[in-house]
Amino acid sequence: MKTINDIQDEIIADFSLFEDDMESKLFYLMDIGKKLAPMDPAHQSPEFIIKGCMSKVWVYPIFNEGSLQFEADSNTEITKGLVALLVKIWNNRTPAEILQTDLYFITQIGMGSMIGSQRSNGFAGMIQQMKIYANAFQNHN
Amino acid sequence: MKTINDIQDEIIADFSLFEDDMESKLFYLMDIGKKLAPMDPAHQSPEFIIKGCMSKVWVYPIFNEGSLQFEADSNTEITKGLVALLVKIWNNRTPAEILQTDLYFITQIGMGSMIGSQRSNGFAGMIQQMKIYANAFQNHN
Amino acid sequence: MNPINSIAEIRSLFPVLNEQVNGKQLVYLDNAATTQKPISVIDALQSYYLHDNANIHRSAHTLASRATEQFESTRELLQTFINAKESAECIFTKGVTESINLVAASYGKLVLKAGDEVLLTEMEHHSNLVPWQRICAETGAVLKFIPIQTDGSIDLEAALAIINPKVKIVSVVWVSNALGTINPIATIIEAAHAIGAKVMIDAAQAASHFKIDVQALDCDFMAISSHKLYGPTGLGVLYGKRELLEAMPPYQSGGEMIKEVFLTHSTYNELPYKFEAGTPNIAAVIAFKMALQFVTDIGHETIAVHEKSLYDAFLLGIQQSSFNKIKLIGTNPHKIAVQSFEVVGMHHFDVGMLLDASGIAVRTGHHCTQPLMRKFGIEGTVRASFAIYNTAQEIDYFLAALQKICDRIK
Amino acid sequence: MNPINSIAEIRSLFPVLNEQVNGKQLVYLDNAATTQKPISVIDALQSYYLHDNANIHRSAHTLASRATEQFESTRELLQTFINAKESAECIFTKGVTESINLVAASYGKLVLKAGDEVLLTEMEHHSNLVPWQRICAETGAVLKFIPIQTDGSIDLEAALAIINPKVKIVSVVWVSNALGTINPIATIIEAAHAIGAKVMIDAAQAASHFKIDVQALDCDFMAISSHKLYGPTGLGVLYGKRELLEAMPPYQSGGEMIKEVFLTHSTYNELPYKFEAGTPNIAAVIAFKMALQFVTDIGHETIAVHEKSLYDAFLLGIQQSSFNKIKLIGTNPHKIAVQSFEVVGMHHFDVGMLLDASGIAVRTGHHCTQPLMRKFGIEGTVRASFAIYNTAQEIDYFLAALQKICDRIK
Ligand SMILES: Cc1ncc(COP(=O)(O)O)c(C=O)c1O
Ligand SMILES: Cc1ncc(COP(=O)(O)O)c(C=O)c1O
Repeated sequence: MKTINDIQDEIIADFSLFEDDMESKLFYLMDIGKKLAPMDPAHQSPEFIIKGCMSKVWVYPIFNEGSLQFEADSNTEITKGLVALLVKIWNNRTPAEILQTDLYFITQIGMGSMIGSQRSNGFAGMIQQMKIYANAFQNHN
Repeated sequence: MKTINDIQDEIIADFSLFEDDMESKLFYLMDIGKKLAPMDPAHQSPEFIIKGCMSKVWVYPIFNEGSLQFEADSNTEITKGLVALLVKIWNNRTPAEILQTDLYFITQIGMGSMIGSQRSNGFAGMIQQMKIYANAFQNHN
Repeated sequence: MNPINSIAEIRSLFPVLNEQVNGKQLVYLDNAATTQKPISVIDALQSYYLHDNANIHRSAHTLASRATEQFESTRELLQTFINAKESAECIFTKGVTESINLVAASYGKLVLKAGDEVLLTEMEHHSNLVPWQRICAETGAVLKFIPIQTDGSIDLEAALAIINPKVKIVSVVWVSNALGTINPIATIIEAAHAIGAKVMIDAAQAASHFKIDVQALDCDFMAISSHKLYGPTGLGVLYGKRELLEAMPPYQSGGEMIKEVFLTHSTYNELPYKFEAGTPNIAAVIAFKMALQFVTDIGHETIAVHEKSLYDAFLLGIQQSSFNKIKLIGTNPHKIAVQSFEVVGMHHFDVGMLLDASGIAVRTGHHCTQPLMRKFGIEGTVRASFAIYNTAQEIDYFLAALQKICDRIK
Repeated sequence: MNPINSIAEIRSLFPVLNEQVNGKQLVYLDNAATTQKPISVIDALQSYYLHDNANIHRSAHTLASRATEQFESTRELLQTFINAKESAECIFTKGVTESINLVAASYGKLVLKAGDEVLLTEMEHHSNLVPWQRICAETGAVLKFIPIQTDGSIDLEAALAIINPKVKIVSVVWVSNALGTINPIATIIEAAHAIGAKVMIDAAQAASHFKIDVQALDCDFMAISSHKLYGPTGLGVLYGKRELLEAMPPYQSGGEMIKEVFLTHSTYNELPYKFEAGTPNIAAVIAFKMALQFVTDIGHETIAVHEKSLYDAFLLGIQQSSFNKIKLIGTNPHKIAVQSFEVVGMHHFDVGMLLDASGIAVRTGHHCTQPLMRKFGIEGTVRASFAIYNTAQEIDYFLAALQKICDRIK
């Protein structure tokens, strides 16, 4: 199985094709979002909405045999692409792995600049919330 | 009898001795104020206070045989010097003369810059009020 | 100052327009949120701090005098700019929001009694809605709304029908920030005055687009924000008729707004100071003069003509058949150069970010008009708003970027 | 940033200090009215308008993101600067005056009932007096005052005696702007908390002179003005404990402070936005960060040591026998580098103008503390207030100018 950093590196490689073309990157992100596995509508409830994000983003954690899976969705396509990347990186990882991750891909794919404070708070909010879940399940064990 | 402009020119000449020495000019103004004829205390009442001046300045008009005289006082010495100059220029003048005066001495003695907005509003207030009196007595005739 | 002749010349006064955004030349179409500032405004701010900075009023030293004189001279120019009877009717506030809060809290509390009515429109900015909700809740007065029609214009007939003697205050936006619609405020003011109500005009969006004449309009209050009128942030204006301002209790209290203070009670200063408690935004007030001067130098007619030409070009472009995915919100033709729209099949946030990727700055969201959005059955829009420094080329570039986005949708 | 080593180096950061006034080099001793601004603050203002100007929050385009990030990063630094628990406890206002008005109107109205007491001191600035007079008049609460002694210090024994369970709010100036006295606020806060009262601290004069730690002090509210802390005009801070701010109703209402708005009612945003209605003073907030950075870089200890040396030199000079015409107002030694005085035999306005003729800027008048002046049986004073960029030579020059004035008196 690929490591977390393998996947980050793959993402970085994929995005590097677009060089500095932000528009293409966003279109690509939207495509990634479209491929995200659908969320169980029952899980799309207010308590699973990420706070501090202008778009609506839901993240629902499933803990199974020591590792985590995430269902996610968003009402906007770019944000859905972003959360899809996090799901791709963190699905089927242990809480410990998730908590230790250095998410270097974000700045490397040039999203640090594009996704300014409101959005990046949203992005930061997604990351934070997913780590909170990881932490909860780790302590639960 | 000297004309209004004769007196303005005298004042300008007096002040020119100080060149740009603002401090000396102010001390001189204070001396001028000290020589102002005392005001009848009965005239030093709230309705004769000039509005818009940080210091308290009283101006009391006396109309006698077609010309005006002013009693004046202030609680601060520099302002008293300023009003004393106006009294010097306008005492024993007809309302018409007062109303027609171009007070060019003010900027010529370098007081335009020194006496900024609050004070100059005060100075402007004195001039305006003395002209209002002149106008009233002119129309009264 | 010389009249300013060409748009290129005007653009050269706005250094920010040379910014690069995501590797693209900035195209700033978010002017209804805040306008950019001409260099004369920026220079005036700088010059104030480099040479004249001092606290104003009640001080005798030279820097304080210089600052006070410049500060008050903005008020004089403002008087001319809106044609107030006297400069003391122009009160400096933080912005339109504070100006409206001031009137709602001070005048509203003075006159409103249970059962009285306050009349707004359904297209008000939250700043001209929430303060009235709160004062109505406090006083027992009732909020009523002039309905709007599907094209985003006021239903004037309904407006005139709803104006009745119970109405004490009418507060209406002159130009809708979300839709661009210009409201028939002269008619409303006249009808309101006929039944004895007072009228407040929210001129946040109007002030940069056309000439204001408060005496001709005969409005009782008007609110303006400097930052939407080419001036600095943190500054607004409340115009009010003297007799009303004099009757009103102070809003905030503290330094500057008092005459005499005793431990147990105080008496208040004259206008405009009675409503200007505390150290004001001195630098912004001084620099705002240059913004008023900028608009005056260009002239409202020139501004109107140029902005209309931009808007017409945009509308023409967007109405072409290849743009069938764009749905305009606010189609009444009596409007300023502002257009809200939806891209059918894509969330407005996504549209905004894609445009930003091309260097184009637009606003997305509810534009602080949630009830209006609800009326249109939407959550938000993309809003493009044009200013004097925008160009026909920018419109073309904007249209091309929109085209590309629309083409992406399945 | 490098630590700043010498006063000469610090002076070089303040271009205004090179101004000529009446043909003389400016000597700026009116720092308690407003401080001058370091070039980093002026540059930050300029840079914002040249590169980043946009309305903040709720917008997705790059300029808006840049502006929002800078805006919020000031709040973060502010949190550190005053050691708040979280940045959301730091609310941006127009200044100390607005901060106090906010607390009086919102918290005051929430808790005060007829017969309750609000406790101030006799040395409050009008901004920390008139708002309480008004809310007491509205609610039926009673204003009480901690008396001060002839040396300009609080009578702490009387203070502790007057603090009783009827007191709901204590609002005290940390450092008197008219006298320079530093008040024993820690003791007062403790005593007030012991009987369940909440304490607001007016830190207008304190913030530029010593380190603030709101958690150590355990005050409930604190007010600061940017313009007295080397920052831009038109900006202030209200610190408040979260649980209090959450319980309080909003003050002003409009854009930004809402969560959901319906025509008939609204729900409010979370902290700090709930108290920040309307477009804030974006440029000033962003530049204020540089002011906080400036003070942090120099360090409060360095500031205190230097200002004390200036003050001591002034006091030593003025106490010489040839200055027997000078009467100091506020002689308690526990004070910052501020001195009020009278020149016996000359009105303070005249003294101020004569000093200005020598290029020296001081404040004259009642310093917005009329009740305090009345207590001293005077109408006003001359006030010299020193800052980090003042020098020993300036003190000498100031003393010489005062000497000359005293010599003139018969
Ligand atoms: C002690 C004190 N409190 C309050 C204020 C009012 O501050 P601002 O005018 O900045 O609102 C001042 C400033 O004059 C002050 O010195
Ligand atoms: C129509 C309208 N009213 C009020 C406001 C509020 O103005 P400010 O945020 O400057 O107080 C705005 C600005 O967004 C507006 O467009």
